Amino acid sequence: MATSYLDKKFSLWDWLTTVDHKKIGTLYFFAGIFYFAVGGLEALLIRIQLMYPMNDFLDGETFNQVMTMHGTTMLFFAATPLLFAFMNWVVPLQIGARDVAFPFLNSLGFWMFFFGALLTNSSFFLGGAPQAGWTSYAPLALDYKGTDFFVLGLQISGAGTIMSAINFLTTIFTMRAPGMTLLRMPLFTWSTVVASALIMFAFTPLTGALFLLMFERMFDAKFFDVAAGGNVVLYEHIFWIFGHPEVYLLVLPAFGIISDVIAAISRKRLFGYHSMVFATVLIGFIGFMVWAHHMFAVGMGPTVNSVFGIATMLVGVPTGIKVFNWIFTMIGGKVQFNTAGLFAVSFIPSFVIGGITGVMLASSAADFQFHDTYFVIAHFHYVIVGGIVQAIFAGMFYWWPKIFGKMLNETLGKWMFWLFLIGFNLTFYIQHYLGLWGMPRRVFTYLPNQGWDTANFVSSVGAFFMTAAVILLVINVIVTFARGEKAVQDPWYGRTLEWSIPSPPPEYNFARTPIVRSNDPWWYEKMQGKKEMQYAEPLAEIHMPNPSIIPMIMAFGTFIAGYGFIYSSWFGVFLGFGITGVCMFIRSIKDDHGQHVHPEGLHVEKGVHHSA
Amino acid sequence: MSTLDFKANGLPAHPEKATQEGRAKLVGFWLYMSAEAVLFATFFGTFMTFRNSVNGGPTGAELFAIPMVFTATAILLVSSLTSVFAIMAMQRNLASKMRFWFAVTVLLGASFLGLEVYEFVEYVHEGHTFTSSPFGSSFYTLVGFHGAHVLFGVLWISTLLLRNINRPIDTYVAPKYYVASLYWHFVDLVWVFIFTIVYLFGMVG
Amino acid sequence: MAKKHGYKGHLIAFALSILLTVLAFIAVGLGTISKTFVIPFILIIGIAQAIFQAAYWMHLNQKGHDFPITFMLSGFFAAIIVVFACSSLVWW
Amino acid sequence: MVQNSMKNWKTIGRYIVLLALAALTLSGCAGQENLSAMIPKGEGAEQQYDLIKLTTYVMLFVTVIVIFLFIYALVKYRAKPGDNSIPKQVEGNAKLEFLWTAIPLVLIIIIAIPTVKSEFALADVPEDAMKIKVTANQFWWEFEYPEYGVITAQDMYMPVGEKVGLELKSKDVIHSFWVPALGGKMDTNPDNTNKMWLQAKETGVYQGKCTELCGAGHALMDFKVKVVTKEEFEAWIEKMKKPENPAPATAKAEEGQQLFQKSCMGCHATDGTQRSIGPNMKGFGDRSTVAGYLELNEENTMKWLKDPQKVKQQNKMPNPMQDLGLNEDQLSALTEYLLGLKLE
Repeated sequence: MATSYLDKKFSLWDWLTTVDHKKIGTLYFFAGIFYFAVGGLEALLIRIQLMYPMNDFLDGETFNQVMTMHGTTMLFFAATPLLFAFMNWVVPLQIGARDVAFPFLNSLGFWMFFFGALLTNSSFFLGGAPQAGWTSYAPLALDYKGTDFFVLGLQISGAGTIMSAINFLTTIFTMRAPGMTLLRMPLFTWSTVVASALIMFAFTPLTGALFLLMFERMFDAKFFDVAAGGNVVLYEHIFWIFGHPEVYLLVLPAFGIISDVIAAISRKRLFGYHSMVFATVLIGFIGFMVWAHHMFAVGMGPTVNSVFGIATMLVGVPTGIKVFNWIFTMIGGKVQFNTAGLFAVSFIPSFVIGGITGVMLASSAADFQFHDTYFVIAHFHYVIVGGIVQAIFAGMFYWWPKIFGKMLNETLGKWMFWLFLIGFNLTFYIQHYLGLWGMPRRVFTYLPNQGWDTANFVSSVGAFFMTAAVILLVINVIVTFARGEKAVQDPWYGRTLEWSIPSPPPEYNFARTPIVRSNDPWWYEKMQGKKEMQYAEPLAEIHMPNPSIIPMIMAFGTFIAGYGFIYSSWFGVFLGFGITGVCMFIRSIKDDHGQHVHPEGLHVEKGVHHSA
Repeated sequence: MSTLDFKANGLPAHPEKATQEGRAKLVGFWLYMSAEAVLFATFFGTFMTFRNSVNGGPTGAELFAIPMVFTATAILLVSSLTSVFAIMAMQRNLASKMRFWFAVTVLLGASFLGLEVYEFVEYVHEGHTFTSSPFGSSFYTLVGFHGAHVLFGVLWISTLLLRNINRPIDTYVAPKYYVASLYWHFVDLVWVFIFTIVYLFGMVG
Repeated sequence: MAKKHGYKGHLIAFALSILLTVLAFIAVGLGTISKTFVIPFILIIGIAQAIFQAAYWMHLNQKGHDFPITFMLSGFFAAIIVVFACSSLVWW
Repeated sequence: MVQNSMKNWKTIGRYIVLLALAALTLSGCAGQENLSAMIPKGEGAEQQYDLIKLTTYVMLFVTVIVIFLFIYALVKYRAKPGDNSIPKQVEGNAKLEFLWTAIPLVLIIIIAIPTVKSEFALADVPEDAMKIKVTANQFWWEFEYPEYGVITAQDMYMPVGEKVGLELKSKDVIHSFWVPALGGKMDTNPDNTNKMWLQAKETGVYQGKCTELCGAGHALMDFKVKVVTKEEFEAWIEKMKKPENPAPATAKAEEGQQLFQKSCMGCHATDGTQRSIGPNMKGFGDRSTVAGYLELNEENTMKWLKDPQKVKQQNKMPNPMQDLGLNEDQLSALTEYLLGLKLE
């Protein structure tokens, strides 16, 4: 009987040094949920301030800080890590791998994200958070000290994100189980491929843009100094070359989760698998050529606007393919409405609303009215909250039993679902109208008698519903850990490989590497009347990576260096990079051959030279 | 298939790809390079935007001189060739030959850096500094960023050589050498674009 | 195939690299050729040299490099977009 | 799909009724006149509103199909309790998949053509149109009429029915100029001049907003567009051109004038033909607001003068009491003088 990866006694050291993809996924998850709560609190503050006209709950500067950090936190420190949590948890299991390709790098990626997020958020206590919006347009951003925290925090966490993306891609390319061809991979794995590619090619321009901002603020560069011949529109372009794919790299994994969950709850094969894969790749591809639709009002001229407008509309085509494929997966199936199912199903209309307003925004001439108003806020919150967040909740209820071996409470889950659904529609639907009624975005307050009072009040009430829903989720998690129902191996009668192994899985996931004979391999074996997968190898000892504290210390070094830059202390910079450099040096001169584990989990040999 | 598909003293023909870890390392490194290419592109783009925004300072045509740029280019090209020789030696399990060629590569890299430092000092004297104009800022960002890559490559290969000075080539270290040489080629490749876009374009005006 | 990986092959590749470089430098150094011709000329030479080096020195011409090639091309595509955006759209 | 049960049709019927009700309620919610993009009062806004309506209808069509199928799937194919049978596994349907690739393409063409047409029409600023140079500052607006040599702030005057060409630029950070009821918005960048046109169909006072985050005062960076008849406009120009202002009516205002000349002149011109660092004060007494959003009266003017940072955080004006050393009585005199700065 195999022991689970969670069976080891809890110790902090174990979690700090872990290179197990499941544990790193869990670290990502709880860090992500923490920042989700922080970002949610910031959202609540925003909505409280905007509940009444000329409210003085927050002043302009504080509001701008809270608003900036809400966007930054939600996108970089909540949504991204939460999706990374799922990728870490699920992707190796779905492709029949025992770990990711670079476990050390995986850990490093997490700790870089962790310290980057900490650095940016520490600005609240160190003289003010960034306040130029999550876009931090130059030249406005150059006026604020908080921008330094924004730049360095994102630089550090961004480096971690790029590492993780490379790691996932390499894992998927080199570690698939025999028979798991590219066109047999589950949709979530596919979306991980495309999202990782987007990270690689989109986060790098962000790194570049942040460097420009950093040099301008710290070393007096002249990129954005108009008097010296600089150009501020350059930053907008580079930022949105990153910024638009950023949205897709968040929404594609969400699509992946929904595809897997809908197929499972409908007990039916995903309708049009090939066109789904095609659509995923196509969305990623087109996503790179539409960035300027965020800049229709910048004054690029009618030709550029038209080209980018039409290119943007084209995104609607592959997205439409996906929506219809999901619906036709349900049609003819037996749809189970558990909590995961409810979230997955309600994802469809919410996302459709976000999608159609997206096409409306793509109409560049009309966008002169929509741009930078609450209409845009409503649009992207339908995509992000209605789409990504609901997908995250769906994925959470769906995969929780696999990862933690316990079922999340369904009653609490359903309460949460309804509260969230009502709250989110209440908050954001009305904002479409607010935008058309002339309310610009990022305003810390508004005058009475402009016809916006009721709508804003309604919107704020909705925010409280969502808050209640998230509190219920936290309660659910606590209750489940305390006395949750134990999960069986395959609670949803699943289709993909992760359901063919115990819940929670053993440290090495697969005692023997399975052979994949079809799409939905586990379903296929079940339909053949098999109780387990076919195996590609006999039971033998398994090679696993060694845990290491170095990644954490290495990331901590960059954290110190970050403060060094912010406070213009060369000592801090050298100290920080010194720590990182020493870690890199130790890592490169010390041979790490990993360890061998026996599938029974009885016997561990350290430092065995495994090959050659 | 190729003349190198033989086992040299028990080493596989492609020791860098003999293990799963080695293969993963190679794929991962290629991905890293493709991402890095986009980062360089950002700085190239920035430079292209500002290549004529000299803010009253010296222009590229006034600053750049063919002999210096050509020397730098030749050094990097030769160093790329020597690193190819090193990898060929590695694949034939000729450890000392490999070390020799890598050492030559490191020396060439270091002399390139020396030349670059000299060049920057010249420019600063002529009033072309990081803060003098958008042209200056973007020039030093791009070329300096490349220079930092060369420096990192020199340190990386040196560390590899020193760490494994007494160690025969095996499937554990082979991917490390191979990846380091790929990195070196990449740095050389970026330079091809730098001398074209920064220097030659700059001289044309 | 054999030739491509031998010392001789690499020397030829190197000679070609140097030749392309020298050509570009001469085109600029002469100073007599018009700007509209020189700029695309040296750009093409640069790209040719880059492809050449990637193929021979970085072994992209060998088998089993589908993923690297796919991603290098995607990266190149993204890079072109970034450069295009910065160098032309910015001043529109 | 064709064999819909009666029950499903009922559900869908109910949904359509609901939708109609929603549409009815919403048509009553078009927002406030002279501010809402849904009550267009200008040529540009009208074109844009037409586009908004067109895209909404097309998208509503898509939504209705999706929701129809969605509800059908939910109602018909929900698992009955205890039913553990395995449904038929379908791979896909090439025809259907082609259909929902092709139809959106057609819909996109339907939207794209008028979009491009309107896009070019909106960008086409006639050469001979009257020009207004709009300069955005943290957090106020300057309007210059180059043909007349007149400069004013916060209230933009323009004649009704005429196409007016705007040249937009910023002095500091990026702002965005937006008068929802008259036309779309356009950013004001520090490094290039953007062009757009406005053409009002009715006279009136329209609300303008800054729509690009520009600092803590961004929310309050409002302005007014006063659309008047051609005659009124020309009369206004004539008044603005007069170099002299009305003589102070009281001794207090007289004191205010002296204070103004001593402490404020460095930044604020009172001559409508001169540019100044801060807003031009010519005709201040006739404006609708102080600080761009507070109703113009003595109390609010005092409030501003006492602590500008409190009224509009991060604005660039020095504090008259702390930085310029004026006391409350002096501020009161200044207020009286400023409110007397009317056009005559």
